[in-house]
Amino acid sequence: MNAALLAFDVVLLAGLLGVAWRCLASTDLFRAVVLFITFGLLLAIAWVRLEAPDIALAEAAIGAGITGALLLVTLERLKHIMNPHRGDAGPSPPPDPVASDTGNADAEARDARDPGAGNVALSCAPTPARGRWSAVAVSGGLALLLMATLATQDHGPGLQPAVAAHMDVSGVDHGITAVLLNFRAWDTLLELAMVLLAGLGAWSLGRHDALPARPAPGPVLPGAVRLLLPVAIVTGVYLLWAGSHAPGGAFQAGAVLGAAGILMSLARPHSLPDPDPRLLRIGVTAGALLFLALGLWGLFAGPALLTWPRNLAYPLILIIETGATLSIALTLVALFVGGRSPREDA
Amino acid sequence: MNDTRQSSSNPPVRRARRPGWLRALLAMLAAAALWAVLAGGAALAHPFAWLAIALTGGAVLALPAGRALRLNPTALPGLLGFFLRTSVLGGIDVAWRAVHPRLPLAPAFEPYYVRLPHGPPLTLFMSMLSLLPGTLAVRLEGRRMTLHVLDGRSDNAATLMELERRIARLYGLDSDPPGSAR
Amino acid sequence: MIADLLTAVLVLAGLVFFAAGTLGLLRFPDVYTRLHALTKADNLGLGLVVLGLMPQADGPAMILKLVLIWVLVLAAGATAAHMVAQRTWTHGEFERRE
Amino acid sequence: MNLLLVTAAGFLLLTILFGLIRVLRGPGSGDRMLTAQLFGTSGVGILLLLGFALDQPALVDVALVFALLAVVAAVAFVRQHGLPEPAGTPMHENPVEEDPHDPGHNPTEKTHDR
Repeated sequence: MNAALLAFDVVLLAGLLGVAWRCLASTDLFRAVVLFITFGLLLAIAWVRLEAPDIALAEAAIGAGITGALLLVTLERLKHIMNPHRGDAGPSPPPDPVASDTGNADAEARDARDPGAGNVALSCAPTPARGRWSAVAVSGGLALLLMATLATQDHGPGLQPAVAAHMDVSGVDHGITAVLLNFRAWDTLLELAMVLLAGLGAWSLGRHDALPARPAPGPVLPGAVRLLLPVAIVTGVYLLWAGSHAPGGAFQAGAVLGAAGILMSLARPHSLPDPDPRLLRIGVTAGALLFLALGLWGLFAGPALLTWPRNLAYPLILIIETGATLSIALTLVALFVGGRSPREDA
Repeated sequence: MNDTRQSSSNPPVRRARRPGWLRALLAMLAAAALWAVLAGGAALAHPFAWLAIALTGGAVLALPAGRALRLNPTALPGLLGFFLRTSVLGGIDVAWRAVHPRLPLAPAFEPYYVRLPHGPPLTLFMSMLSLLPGTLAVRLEGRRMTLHVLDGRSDNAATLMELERRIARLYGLDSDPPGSAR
Repeated sequence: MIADLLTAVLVLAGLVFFAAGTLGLLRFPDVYTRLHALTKADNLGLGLVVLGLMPQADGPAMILKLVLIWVLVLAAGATAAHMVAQRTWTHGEFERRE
Repeated sequence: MNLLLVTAAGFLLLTILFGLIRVLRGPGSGDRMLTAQLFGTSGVGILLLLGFALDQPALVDVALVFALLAVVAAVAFVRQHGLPEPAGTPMHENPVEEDPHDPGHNPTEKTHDR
């Protein structure tokens, strides 16, 4: 059993390194995107093996649902932007220095087992081949340092006993949610603020242009959306609910709901009206503002900033998580659509 | 190539659209069932269950309305059995062709004229036929569907007509007398 | 015991179809034929794996969840196969290079 | 039993790694996209097998999320290419040959693959 798991881990690690390397070294952007989607899949499995199902859930939703769509549409936009310059023949794409297309899984796996392969690709992907050996030396040194660090680190239990000792005051039954929304609520507030900043950053860059595309004809896609959308909504809320006692929570739920929104905007069953900008702003900021307001209320009425009275902890955490889910989902869809809606400027 | 050119004998039946409240109600019932599967029946009392159910109802209203079709539940087991049987056959068929040293493929494009009306029946048909042995829906233009088949020499249309007949029975669109074998 | 045997047989049968799907992916000559491998062999493989795991599930809710996962994968596979086929039909096999 | 399930998961992982050959070789973007879709199915299988082998029911939720969102990338792929169809698209004439495309159709199309 343990030997089988070890073999699984080794294969997984080799796959991760190999995919990461080919993804970075690929000069064909579409291939790089597909490799990145594959990387996300393998990464989710790696998080499972690291016994972090919460992160695996988030990676599954973001890797499978959002990054793929985001990168593919970005690729299309890049082409659309570069289209006018199509006439002047630009320089041919830089040669792929690390390796030509091996096209051979054995070679792929062999290369990937080389401990520095990922670092090699990272440090010299599009540069001329003459930097290769110094890069190999540097990454080999880094790998040695990393291994030395790992070997000398003591494997203590970390903060797990401390969290377990205080679970009864947290208001929830899942350690990670307790840490995220009670013991270290400050971190989560800053993360929400970061999501908000990302959304605002995209909006500040300009208005979103209509994608130069139209939905695929035929009845299959609308039918699939009809099936998937309700299931995605229930699953998203289920993950939010599960967060209080099992893997799940606001980020995972927000990512699933955001992916559902992206699917909606991609399939576009009928022309969706732009939402009211005022409502959209409220929705995007709801998570961070609600969190901050309740935290401030804790400062004046409760023990301290961003702490909850013990008997109110559960409902307060639920309220904050609901707001955060809404904000994360809306921000992800807004990032996908890119730019503020035309009605904002009107 | 099979002769699948048939006149579309029964034109699509235009039916009234289902009122919004009924669609939302049905979707909410389905959402409640799904919630019970995911979270357990006891969790239906949690406010988040109501939130999920309400959101689903709202989302279904945002989707365009389909035509109201009466389901005929007695046809469901037959369709499911047929589907499972043929999809197992389809998997075995593809697996056999993939491992065969000489790759026995004769890929071809074939036209097929669909008789099912647009809406859920056609969607179901097009999704299911991609899972049947040797057929893949490529494109639909009006009634004319382009199929890709793995083996142009075999009688693909017969399976499709059988599937079409069963789906038509599921939605109560059957014009054939019951029991008539095609 | 019988449940374990059933699980072993069904999961192994599922693996055969996954392997055949990958083999088809590598050996079949064009996109359309490879799409057949995607929609049929792998979905059947996953169906058998799901079926094999059912005896190990601890309750009807888990069994229904497994069935739901399989149905979702079937729907995703059929939809994706149709859309890739349609896009290849209308726009050619290769990425436009600009 | 669990040994068998873990081995099965490892086998599925190996099929993914072999399938990567198709992503690297292409030749068409459709090939790459369908391979990614295939990986999603195998990934769901791996997660389910691991979930039962390691007795972590939460992994079934991860598999559910994967299954649910597997189609999004493919939809984005079609949307990406959902540009107005180029002239000369074979629409109504039905070539029975293996290659449905007019050879002269959009001659700038070249694979970027090397």
